[in-house]
Amino acid sequence: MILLSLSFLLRNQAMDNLLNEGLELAMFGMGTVFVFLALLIAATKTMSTLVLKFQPALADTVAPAVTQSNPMPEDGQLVAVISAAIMQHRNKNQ
Amino acid sequence: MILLSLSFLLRNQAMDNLLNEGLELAMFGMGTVFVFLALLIAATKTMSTLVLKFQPALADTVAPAVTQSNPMPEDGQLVAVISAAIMQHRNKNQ
Amino acid sequence: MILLSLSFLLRNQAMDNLLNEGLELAMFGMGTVFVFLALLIAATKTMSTLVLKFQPALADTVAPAVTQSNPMPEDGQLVAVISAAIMQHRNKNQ
Amino acid sequence: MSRLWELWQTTGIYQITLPQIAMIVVGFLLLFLAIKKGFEPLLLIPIGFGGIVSNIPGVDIAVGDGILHQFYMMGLETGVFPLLIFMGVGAMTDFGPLLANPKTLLLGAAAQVGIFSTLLGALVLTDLGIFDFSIQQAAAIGIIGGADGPTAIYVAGILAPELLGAIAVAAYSYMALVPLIQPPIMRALTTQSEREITMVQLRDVSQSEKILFPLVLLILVALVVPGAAPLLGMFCFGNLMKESGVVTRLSDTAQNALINIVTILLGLAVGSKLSADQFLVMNTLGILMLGMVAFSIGTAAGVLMAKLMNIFSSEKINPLIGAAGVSAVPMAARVANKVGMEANPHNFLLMHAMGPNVAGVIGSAVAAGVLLQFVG
Amino acid sequence: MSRLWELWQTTGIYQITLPQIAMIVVGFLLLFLAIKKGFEPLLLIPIGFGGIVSNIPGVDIAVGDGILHQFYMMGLETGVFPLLIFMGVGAMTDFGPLLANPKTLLLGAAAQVGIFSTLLGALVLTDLGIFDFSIQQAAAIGIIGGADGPTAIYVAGILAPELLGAIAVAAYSYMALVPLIQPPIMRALTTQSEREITMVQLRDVSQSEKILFPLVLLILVALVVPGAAPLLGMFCFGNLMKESGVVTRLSDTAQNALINIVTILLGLAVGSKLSADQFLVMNTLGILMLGMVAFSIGTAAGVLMAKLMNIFSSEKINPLIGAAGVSAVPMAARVANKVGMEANPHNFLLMHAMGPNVAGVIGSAVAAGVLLQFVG
Amino acid sequence: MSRLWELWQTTGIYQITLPQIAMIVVGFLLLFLAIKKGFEPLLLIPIGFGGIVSNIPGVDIAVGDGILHQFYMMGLETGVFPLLIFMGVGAMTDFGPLLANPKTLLLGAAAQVGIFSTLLGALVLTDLGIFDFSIQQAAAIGIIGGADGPTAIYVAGILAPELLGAIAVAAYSYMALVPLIQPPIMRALTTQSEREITMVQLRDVSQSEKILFPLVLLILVALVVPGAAPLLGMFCFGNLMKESGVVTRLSDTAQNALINIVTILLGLAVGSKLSADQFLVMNTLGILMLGMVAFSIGTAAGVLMAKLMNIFSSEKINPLIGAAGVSAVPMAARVANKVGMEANPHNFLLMHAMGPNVAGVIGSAVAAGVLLQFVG
Ligand code: NA
Ligand code: NA
Ligand code: NA
Repeated sequence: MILLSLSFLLRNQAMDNLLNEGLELAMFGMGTVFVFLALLIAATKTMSTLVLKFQPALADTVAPAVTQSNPMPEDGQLVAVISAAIMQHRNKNQ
Repeated sequence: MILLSLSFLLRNQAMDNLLNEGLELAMFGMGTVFVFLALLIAATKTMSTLVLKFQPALADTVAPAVTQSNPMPEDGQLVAVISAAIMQHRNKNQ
Repeated sequence: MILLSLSFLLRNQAMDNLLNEGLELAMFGMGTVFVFLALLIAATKTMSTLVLKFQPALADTVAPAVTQSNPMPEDGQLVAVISAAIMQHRNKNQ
Repeated sequence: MSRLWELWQTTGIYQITLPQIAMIVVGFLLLFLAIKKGFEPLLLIPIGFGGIVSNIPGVDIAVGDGILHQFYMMGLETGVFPLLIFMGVGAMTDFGPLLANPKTLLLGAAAQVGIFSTLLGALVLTDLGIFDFSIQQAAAIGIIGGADGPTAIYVAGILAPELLGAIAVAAYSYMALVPLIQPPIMRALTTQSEREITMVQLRDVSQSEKILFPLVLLILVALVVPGAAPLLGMFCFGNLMKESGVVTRLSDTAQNALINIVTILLGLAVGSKLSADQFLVMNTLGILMLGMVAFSIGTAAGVLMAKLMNIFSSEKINPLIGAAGVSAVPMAARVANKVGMEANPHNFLLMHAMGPNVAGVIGSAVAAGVLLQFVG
Repeated sequence: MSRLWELWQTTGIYQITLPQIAMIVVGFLLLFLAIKKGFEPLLLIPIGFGGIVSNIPGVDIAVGDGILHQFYMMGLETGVFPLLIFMGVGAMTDFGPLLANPKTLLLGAAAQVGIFSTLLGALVLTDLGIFDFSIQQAAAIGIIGGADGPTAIYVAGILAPELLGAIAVAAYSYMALVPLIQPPIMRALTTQSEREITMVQLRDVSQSEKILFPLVLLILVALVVPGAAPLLGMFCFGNLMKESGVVTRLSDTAQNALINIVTILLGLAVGSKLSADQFLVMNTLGILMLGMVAFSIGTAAGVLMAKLMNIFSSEKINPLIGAAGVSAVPMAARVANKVGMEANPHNFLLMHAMGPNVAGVIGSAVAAGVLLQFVG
Repeated sequence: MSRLWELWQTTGIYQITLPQIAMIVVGFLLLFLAIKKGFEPLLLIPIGFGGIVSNIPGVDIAVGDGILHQFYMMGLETGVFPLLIFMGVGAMTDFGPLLANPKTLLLGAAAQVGIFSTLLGALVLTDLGIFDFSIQQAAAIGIIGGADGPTAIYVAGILAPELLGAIAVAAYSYMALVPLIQPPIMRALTTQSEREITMVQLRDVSQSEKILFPLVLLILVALVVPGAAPLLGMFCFGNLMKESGVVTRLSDTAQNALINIVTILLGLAVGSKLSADQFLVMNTLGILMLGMVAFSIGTAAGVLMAKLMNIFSSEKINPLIGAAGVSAVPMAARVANKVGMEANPHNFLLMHAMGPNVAGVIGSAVAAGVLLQFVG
């Protein structure tokens, strides 16, 4: 009898642990969802503000560039960025 | 010499077994095909008769229901059927 | 010191082997590409000549044959070719 | 004669069991709901049909080398199918209304309360000894409240594959029932004057913003909830293909041939989880119950969040669009619009509701990421 | 110089063997028949081309990590490709004519006599020591008489993968030859007055009947021949998608993008079985012979069954449509129509022949199910 | 609090490393180039996006069970994706201009000098101790000079999978840069009068020749370079489907749904090779440099070959079309046309340049076959 009620207590403890874990998960989960979406609001607003600010400049360039008037600088950019990254990575690992 | 003709006989027996097996398979096979398609005729005729009988009722409902006038009862149905099935299954397994 | 320069020499030899292998590969590779495409020129020209020669005959038959006026001979052809091939293969393997 | 007896033993009539008959009836019911009542037919026809063939006795279809089991191993065990569908959904999604009114993202957050309270509910029922759910299973059940099919299937496939059939059936059934589940809750939690609130017309959103949004979202996912990166990554990828305007042929394929092929295979694969021995368990009842609770709480939370926001903001939101935060795109947005028009026939809320509606997709994918990260 | 010698040894000219040359010629012949003569080009172009590349020496294409072997392992070893094609065929099939005159199902049953008598023929040839076929191989050869490509490939893939190449080539070649094989048999077994029989116009069939038919068929399969459930299950699923009318996008994809992709891959995979060492064996000759016999007997049995039915029924059937029971959709139905119009230029049998034609698909799938159940 | 700390540790902000940030920037740059500058967007959008998600910390996307790693194992490890794309490209290719002027095939041969001299260059840099490339790696780098995406990916996937990311990025970037790389070289190596050469109009090519050409090509591959059979086999198969005219539905699918699906998956799979630890190595710099050299030498060799041919032939070739021999279809042909029109505004070289352009595809596939045969 004592053993039985003890095992029942233990079971409840395990259960309570499960519930506690669930509560924690729910709190962290809802927290993350809200924090994430709040950050997304901020980021989206910032993005929109920046876009609208540079809209005149962007408006015509964003359209898919069928003509490649002067892409070289950008590729220079690509190679430069990759090179810089590799150098940095290398220096760090030495 | 005797051994050779014996082995020939045995071989023929094995072969005849294969032929017998084939014959049996062919008979059962054709039988099943005919029985199946005969049953399908009966089932199809029954289905068509029932449909044509309830045609006025069905004619307008069979068209894909874009409006979901009152689907709730059916979902009740779904939950009810699933619940009943689970209960039965459980009782059986106990 | 001697060991070091020796190992340097050995390294260079291994390297030179790599370079030699690369040179060989490059030569064989370019050779194959040129030989292949030269053969392709010859084959293409021959093919075109033959086609243009039989063009009147081919012109109307090449169009996807919607009507199968008399395909039987060709199937006879198929069975004949496969049969001949199998026979030859068998004789060879005996 | 003995051969005839053997032949008879190979028939389904001889081998079929009652549970199998019951599941075949369930399969037909799903087909009936899909075809006659228009319940999410794109998914419920393959699922229902897959469920029927999975319960045919004497032939391996849902197990071993069976074709549906192969589809399952190929696409659900690996997560490939739901992720490809999410990519296609991304390529179909227009973030315009959301970008025009980003604060509606909070409504998409609030509606996820349904996910986590259902998770807790499942654990409480386990605590009470009524059902027996592990925390992984509870999480997979909770995600039904996300009202998003591929998210639910993806999460269930990882956390609780043994419940996949019931969870998918519950998710799609309740998504189809949104027009019935939501309106009473929406009316109960709002006053007539709240439902009559008209909202200012949404501003036009530039192409640049639409191109940049999936990238902004992606960065935020990478920085904050990496666990949501597979789901939201594929979603953003689909959306970027669409909005970039330079890969129309890829975007079209993602929205048509590819998503259709995957939908067929995914539906059949889910159907393979409707075999009697996996589906006809007490837990299935719990899932059906909890799924309904999840939808209801999510709806309520969305509406209440909108009311809360109205306290702090001068630009009023019609709280009905909060209900659209559960996702169930685009059904929930249409429901918000319909209930709104009952209160004020000139109040078109559809576009306003599309913002929280797609926010709800993001919200539940984030919630899924958290769950996968912590109990996966 | 020794390097040049090595280089020379890598060329195909150095490595190629006579049997490989022979098989490449066979591949070109298949392409010729497909392109110039219109012989089932959808399958024979991929099969023929696959056959050619599979016999290129010195490179693994049809074995090991070779691309065609990968396609084979992916789709034929697993049965996935033929089943997906069967789904697409189901989505293309109209059961209307069959539903209008269900007794023509018996014609589709009779034509399967070709399958089983060919099976017996293969065993008799083995008994006589002319060829050497196991019962599995005999069954796979018999199924050629089903005149249904995916069924033949599915069955051969399970029962006798080593014969798959020859069986597929025979099945598609003879299906293309139906306009030549059938008419003499049809004319020999019917009188002029029988060929002149006109049939009453078919009644209209309601949408409900068309939706319910694949489900009725599925239940019957489940109850009677579970072994046919993979084939007929996918077939019914495709047909239900089409007839339900609520998943047009899935049905369209099943009929187009999906079936086309699978056809390409399946054809190439079958082609990988045309490598010289597998194809150039005596058994291939036996298969080509027996396949022709199977088609002929199936045709005859269909015609005779129609005549038998006319003895017992007052509503006369034109026995020519019995020949359509071998399936070979829609070629055999067109042949029945053409031969009928020779006898009576005003007698349009096409729609009447479509009934037995699709019945033949069901019949041979049932026969396939029986064979898989008993010798699989 | 300790739980909050754990939560914080799961975020990307906590886990991200500088190299990962660098690679995410590279990914965004690829997206920028693809979307804003029109750089091969069909490939660079999936590759760039895949590169970004592959560098998200704390979640397996590009390794283990991650979705992109699954795509990689499914399609690049096996070679299936580039081969299916090659089939689709074959179905899009018109060999008409080549058949009208077959000697332009030599220009496609000459341009492959870029491949082999780059291979040597990589080995020389290794010899000098500047980089460290094996002969397999050198061969895979050389193939960038083939200016053909699927060929480069197929070869790199077999010979040097660890370099696949850098090689694919280099190949597609430089293909997009063809309008900038080629003109200065073309102008430097030709005189004004050479650039003004007008060419006689191409003859019409019959359907029969177009059907037979892929078969002639296939036989030659089988006899001479079996190692090129997988690539050129699939290419010829696609072309035959198109030209045969009897399998339009298969050809259409190969050119649309199938190639689009595979392009999406292949791009993402390549992106999985852009993870920081694999991409941010010195060798990547070498690859970017050598790739540029390969394109330049290939262009020069094509132009010089055309000038050489003019010495021996009376029918003059405009040497500008020699530059189109690098492939980069159809960009290089357009560049030849544009530079030609600068010299003579009435000189339309486009169709003349299409011959060497598609010849370049064949040439680099042959070169790939040789490399696979000897160092694979
Ligand atoms: Na949601
Ligand atoms: Na048949
Ligand atoms: Na090239």
